[in-house]
Amino acid sequence: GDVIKVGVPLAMTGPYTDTGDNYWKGIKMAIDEINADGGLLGKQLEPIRFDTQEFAPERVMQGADYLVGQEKVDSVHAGWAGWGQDVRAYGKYTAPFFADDGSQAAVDVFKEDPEKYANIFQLTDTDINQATSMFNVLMALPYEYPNKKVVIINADDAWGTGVGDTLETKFKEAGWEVALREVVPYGTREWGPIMTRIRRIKPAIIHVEIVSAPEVITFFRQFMRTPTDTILSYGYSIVPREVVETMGKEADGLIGEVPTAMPTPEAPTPEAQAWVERFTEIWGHQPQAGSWAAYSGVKAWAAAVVAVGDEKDHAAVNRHIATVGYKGETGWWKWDEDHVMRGGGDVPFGHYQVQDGEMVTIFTDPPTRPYKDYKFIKPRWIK
Amino acid sequence: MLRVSHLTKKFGELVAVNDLSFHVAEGQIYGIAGPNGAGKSTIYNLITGYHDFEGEILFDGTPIAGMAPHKIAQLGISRTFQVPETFPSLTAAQSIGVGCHFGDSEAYDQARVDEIIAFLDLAQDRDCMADELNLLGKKKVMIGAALATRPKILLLDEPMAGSNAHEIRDLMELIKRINQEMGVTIIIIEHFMKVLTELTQKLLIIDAGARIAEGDPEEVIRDPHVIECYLGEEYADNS
Amino acid sequence: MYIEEYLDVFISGLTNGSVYALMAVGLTLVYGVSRAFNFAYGSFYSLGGYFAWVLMVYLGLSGGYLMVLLMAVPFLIGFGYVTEKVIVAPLRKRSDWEVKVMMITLGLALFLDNGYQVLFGPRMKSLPPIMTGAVELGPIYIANQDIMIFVLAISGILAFRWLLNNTRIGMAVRAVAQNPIGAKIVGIPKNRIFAATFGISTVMVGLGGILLAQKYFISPMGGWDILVKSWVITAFGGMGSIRGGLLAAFILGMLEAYVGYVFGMTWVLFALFGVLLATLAIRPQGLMGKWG
Amino acid sequence: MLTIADVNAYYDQFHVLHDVSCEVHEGEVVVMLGPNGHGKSTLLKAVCGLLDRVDGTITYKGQDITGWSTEQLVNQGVIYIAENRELFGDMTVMENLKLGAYAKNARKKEKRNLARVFELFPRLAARKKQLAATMSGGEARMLAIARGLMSNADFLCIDEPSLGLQPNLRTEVFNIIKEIHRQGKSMLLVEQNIPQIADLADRVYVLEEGCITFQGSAEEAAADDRLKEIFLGM
Amino acid sequence: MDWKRMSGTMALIYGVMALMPLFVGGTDHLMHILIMCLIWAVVASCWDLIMGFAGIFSFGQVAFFVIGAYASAILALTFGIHPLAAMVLAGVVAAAIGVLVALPCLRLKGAYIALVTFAVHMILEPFLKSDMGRAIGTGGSRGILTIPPMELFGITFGAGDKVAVFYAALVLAVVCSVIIMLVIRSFWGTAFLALKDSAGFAASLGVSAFKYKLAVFALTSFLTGLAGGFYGHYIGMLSTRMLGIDLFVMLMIMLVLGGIGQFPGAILGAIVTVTFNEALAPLGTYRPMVLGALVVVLVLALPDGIIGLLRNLVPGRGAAEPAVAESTAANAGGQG
Ligand SMILES: Nc1ncnc2c1ncn2[C@@H]1O[C@H](COP(=O)(O)OP(=O)(O)OP(=O)(O)O)[C@@H](O)[C@H]1O
Ligand SMILES: Nc1ncnc2c1ncn2[C@@H]1O[C@H](COP(=O)(O)OP(=O)(O)OP(=O)(O)O)[C@@H](O)[C@H]1O
Ligand SMILES: [Mg+2]
Ligand SMILES: [Mg+2]
Repeated sequence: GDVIKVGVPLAMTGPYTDTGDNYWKGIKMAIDEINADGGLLGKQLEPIRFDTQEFAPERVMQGADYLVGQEKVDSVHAGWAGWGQDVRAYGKYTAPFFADDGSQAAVDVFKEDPEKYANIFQLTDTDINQATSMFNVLMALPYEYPNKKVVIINADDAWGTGVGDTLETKFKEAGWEVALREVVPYGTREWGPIMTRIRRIKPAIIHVEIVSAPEVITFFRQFMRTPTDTILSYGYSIVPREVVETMGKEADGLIGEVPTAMPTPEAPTPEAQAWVERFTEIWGHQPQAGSWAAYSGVKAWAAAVVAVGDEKDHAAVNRHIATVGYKGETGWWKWDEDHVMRGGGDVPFGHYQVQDGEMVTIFTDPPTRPYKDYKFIKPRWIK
Repeated sequence: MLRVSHLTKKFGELVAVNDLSFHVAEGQIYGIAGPNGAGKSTIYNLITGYHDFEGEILFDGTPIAGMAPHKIAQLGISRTFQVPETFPSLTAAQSIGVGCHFGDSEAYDQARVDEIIAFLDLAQDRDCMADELNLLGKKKVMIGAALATRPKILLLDEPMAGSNAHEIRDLMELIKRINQEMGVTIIIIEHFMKVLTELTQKLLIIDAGARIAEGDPEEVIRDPHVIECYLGEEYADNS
Repeated sequence: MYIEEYLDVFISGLTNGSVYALMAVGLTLVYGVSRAFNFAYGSFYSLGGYFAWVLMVYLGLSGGYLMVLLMAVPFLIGFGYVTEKVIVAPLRKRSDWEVKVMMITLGLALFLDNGYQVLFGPRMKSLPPIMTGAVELGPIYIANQDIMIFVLAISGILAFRWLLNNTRIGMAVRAVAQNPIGAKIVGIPKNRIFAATFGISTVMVGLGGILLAQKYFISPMGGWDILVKSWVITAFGGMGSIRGGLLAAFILGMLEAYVGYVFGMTWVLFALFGVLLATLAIRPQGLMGKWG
Repeated sequence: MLTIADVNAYYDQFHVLHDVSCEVHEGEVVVMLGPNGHGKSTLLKAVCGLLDRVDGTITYKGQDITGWSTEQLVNQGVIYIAENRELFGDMTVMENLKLGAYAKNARKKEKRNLARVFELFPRLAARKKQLAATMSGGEARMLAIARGLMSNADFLCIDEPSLGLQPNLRTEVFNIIKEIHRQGKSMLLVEQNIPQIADLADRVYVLEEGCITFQGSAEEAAADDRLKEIFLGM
Repeated sequence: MDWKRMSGTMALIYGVMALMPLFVGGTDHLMHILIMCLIWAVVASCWDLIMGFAGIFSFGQVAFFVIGAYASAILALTFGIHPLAAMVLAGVVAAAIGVLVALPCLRLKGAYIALVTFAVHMILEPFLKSDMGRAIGTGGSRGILTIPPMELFGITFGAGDKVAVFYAALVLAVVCSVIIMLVIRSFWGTAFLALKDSAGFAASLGVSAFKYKLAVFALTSFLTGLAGGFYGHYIGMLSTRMLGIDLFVMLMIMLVLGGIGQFPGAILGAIVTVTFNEALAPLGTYRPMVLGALVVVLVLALPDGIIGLLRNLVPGRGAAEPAVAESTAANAGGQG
């Protein structure tokens, strides 16, 4: 036919709806752009959505069977997709599949059989590498730590534990004392007991890795009741938009990280800047974590299809993406032999600090270097 | 058959049964009467294991203290309740069936159920939902279920209440037949003296949980103390 | 270890406790009294929150919290009352109404929660602080907010308990719960009482939603957490026993605080249910329950 | 006072009462006799608005009360004392009695009535704090009657008041009924065995298989051999 | 519902199911849905047995399902046991845990049982994720991503060959349903009803509440665990995300639609619910909302579920529920 079907399995209901939206906005934008200038190989792209709900195994599998098996889509663009479950589900098929849940679990599944999983591509680096990057930046901050004690608090999910474990080892290697490591369930609101211990420890760094606004906001507010001289590092937990939206200037000083990030407020290149403006114009707000990655996924696939000249030749398309990569707004996207978009090069991890109520890129990594002339500001609570 | 000695039950400060002793012989119909709240039903609840108690209860020589109700039932002690109990989601026949199963699936035999239904002539309501029966029906089903457990002794709690003279006569017939044809020892609680005097071989009158008289019914109900605290003058006259 | 730390943890225990108490009152009422398990309880909690949010943030109404509460009470009562009349009452005639009520309220919860999602979007909403500042006694720090919640929870529950035990209405409510027919016979307007009960409980949990917005915020699915916690507390305290509920709330609050402090947060849930089981093993009717 | 005309009553599909007509005049005690399960209680339930389906007309003090809710009737001064008591098991004797006076017109007189029923049933006075569920059969019956009296209604439908009462109390209860009667209240009684029917009832109906098969004065009833044999036996 | 009609209805349902592959055998996606229908049918029927018939408010069914799934997967993976054996063992494990849970429940009443059983559900996720969980091979918060499919007579019952899996599932469902039906038919069924109606009276007739509650807990958790194991080997991966509220609610809805305590109803409920849910998929974000509304309407419209509806259409003893009559009235004086 004269349309190319594109599968979009995202959480449209339930607790993951918000991230689902972020990815959808990026994907939709890319598809509309491609269709606007004549489509792909002269064919219009037709997105077909599937609600992954809470990523229960059978749901993930059903997504694959529905989109690729039944609807015969020629590429699948997901965001958070199943932390490895997705690799198995979509690996059965050949259509290129882009996921963004940056989990080592997914990569491990891939490694079992790179041939079979040749169609799987990760848009972000793994929890391990992201955590490493967070550590590097913390160490690179222009700030004299009063002591070498760190407190690590993470949620009890795959992402949280992944980051937590990595940081723990990193800090220990660097001769730091991990004075407290707490794994907390979602829904924690009363931090009193932990605060009590923190106030005794007086750590130089607290890292919180719970990707859920209520938890991190209550944590921050209760910390601020009687703050210690501590750098608060929120890692990826800074991402939920509510954090800055709810707290505004109150959140000034928090630092965090975003993978495959489009640095803000000023993008690295004019094209990137233009993209940010386009996005903001369409959706009425700044792009969020994931939007750009998902967008680029679609574009990367489209480029490959054009190069191959046949969207049905999945093998060739996959090979092209894997070997050639794609030139995006900030420069080249290169997937490594594990089909992971490793952080670095033209698409580094972005490290932010909340300044004046907005997230500001202060570092990119690797290599660890300050971003443009944005400066790290010593948090107001540190004497 | 059933020997109760120094039975005592306290609910808080209230002494419901007070150092009570009595003995029911095999094949007997034994009557218990006494003012409201004297402790009659409580005695049943103790014998059938619904409450713990002080004192001793021997059934065929085995002490039943501390046994669960269903265990006691399986010993061969069966009872009816003062306020008719039913299984609203079962039919009359099924309800009797429950007793017939006697706690294990093997024991069931349809023949016995039919026999009991015939015995109580419940044929017409055998497939009625139990709680849609009238009072008499409910009582009969309850007795039927109790009989289905093949009891050695059957405790009846005010079976006559709410029946008219005519029905009372039928019920008395029924009880006699249960006692004679089925050879079941019976204890009966009643407030109708005529019933007790006609039916029972031995009558126990209690008040405030303690015995005030026991012996041959005819004499017992002439006992001034009994008349004074229980029967009342008028009743004594017109009975 | 350090005495003041234990004090500090004690304070968080109290805070937990009062928050839980505030959550659970409403459930103790409907479930403990009218014996209808309301799965939509959590959704009513969110309802209160969103109502306040619409007034204060979306419409930017001035007049602050007092104003909001004044408008919320009638709204919530009405909502609860009508809900009962329309979807719960018709089921009451059935012998298996308890299960049916569970089911229908579950459907309602599904409807409301996803309704919020569609209407207000998936992101959590927050309300301006009711009060700021804190009381500081040496090392001990107590936020005024928490004090307020504490006071409101306790007074609310006690008032409510007094109402149930000492007023004619209260007695009527219990009577209806225990024996609907008996209630009819003595002339209690059974249906109205049931609906009213539902209404009152809706108000309670709804207001809870507003007061707790500072800690628990308002999000489409946020209600479930509340439902489960309240349920644990109600059962633990003993159905129908307000005093038990109150006690349970604080015991669990303390437990959470101290277990979290000594062993770490991951153990809280295990400890919580451990204690629950132990209690039920000894007292099947809950701490102070009158019936099951 | 109360007129029941061609009443038919059903439980679901099950047709219990067939064109029953009877009446109770101002200040009368009418006794409804009949074998078990022939619809006596059903008739009372029908009058007191406790059945889902009742056809025919019931008029009370001249107004048509068919299909009225029980609570309306209670407020009109019609009270039902149930065969199976319908007490509030988890409440104390005191609370049960207090609730008996729930009806508006009873609230004022609550204190006085309380004193009165306690004097009628000293056992209850002794057990104010006991839970109704734990009362003995007879005690529960007393409580049910007492609760009914608390409503100080002027028309009482009493279903088997003497059920499960000890002999001397049974006579006692009948005296109470006479006493209430003397205060000019009217009553529709269902009873199974009333030796002293003659000096209790003004008139007697017999309900068999859902139909009225006899009606007449107490004397006539007492004179009728068949009735004597079946109902007034002992 | 009488024996003939019960088995008849079941035969009809499964008969129709058995024919489905002829029409949709080609499309994996639809076959997958059918398979899930069957698996949920088992779980729902078990839930119906324990809740609808035994009158025990167990909220632990999903938990037992997940326990079964994990147990079977772990047994097959770490001990290399044949998946079929692993499944059965998983059932046993689930049953054992079921009994453990039942023990404290036996003295409890409705709401408390619900609480204790739901506690299992709530504890399970943190446990599976915890180090203890990792130790026994749950893969922590990652889950288990490589579960071997079941192989029998040279056929691989994995995600690859859906038709094969379908018929395997059908067998499982039929077997479980028959077991459940026999239980309901047997004296057990009567005993459950009796205990539910009046425990005191039942006890006086020699019926032991303890025995039957324990038994029903063991049986339902066994079957549920079995189904869980099947699920694991079919999907080939597991994660704690099955414990989300999603599945729990879905199962509840299956029961409502099918009709509680209306046995074959649960099966029908499962099938209808899953299909409904898929049919509503195009609604995207609005789906759960509409689903919720549907549940409300349906509970009001057909309180006895689909089965009840059918029964009222088909002549015969109507499903007329006795109104809350004297039965619920706290008939004062218990045994007084
Ligand atoms: N569970 C209980 N708690 C407190 N008191 C109780 C309990 N059960 C019974 N009682 C009291 O114990 C006394 C004896 O009760 P019981 O039911 O044995 O009386 P009874 O002889 O059967 O009277 P009736 O002829 O009226 O049935 C009564 O005063 C009753 O109130
Ligand atoms: N809830 C009910 N559902 C269906 N049928 C019922 C119900 N209650 C009573 N019945 C039936 O209605 C008929 C009349 O019952 P009712 O209780 O009025 O008899 P009664 O004359 O009061 O007998 P009793 O002397 O036992 O009180 C009986 O055959 C009974 O089976
Ligand atoms: Mg008694
Ligand atoms: Mg009657």
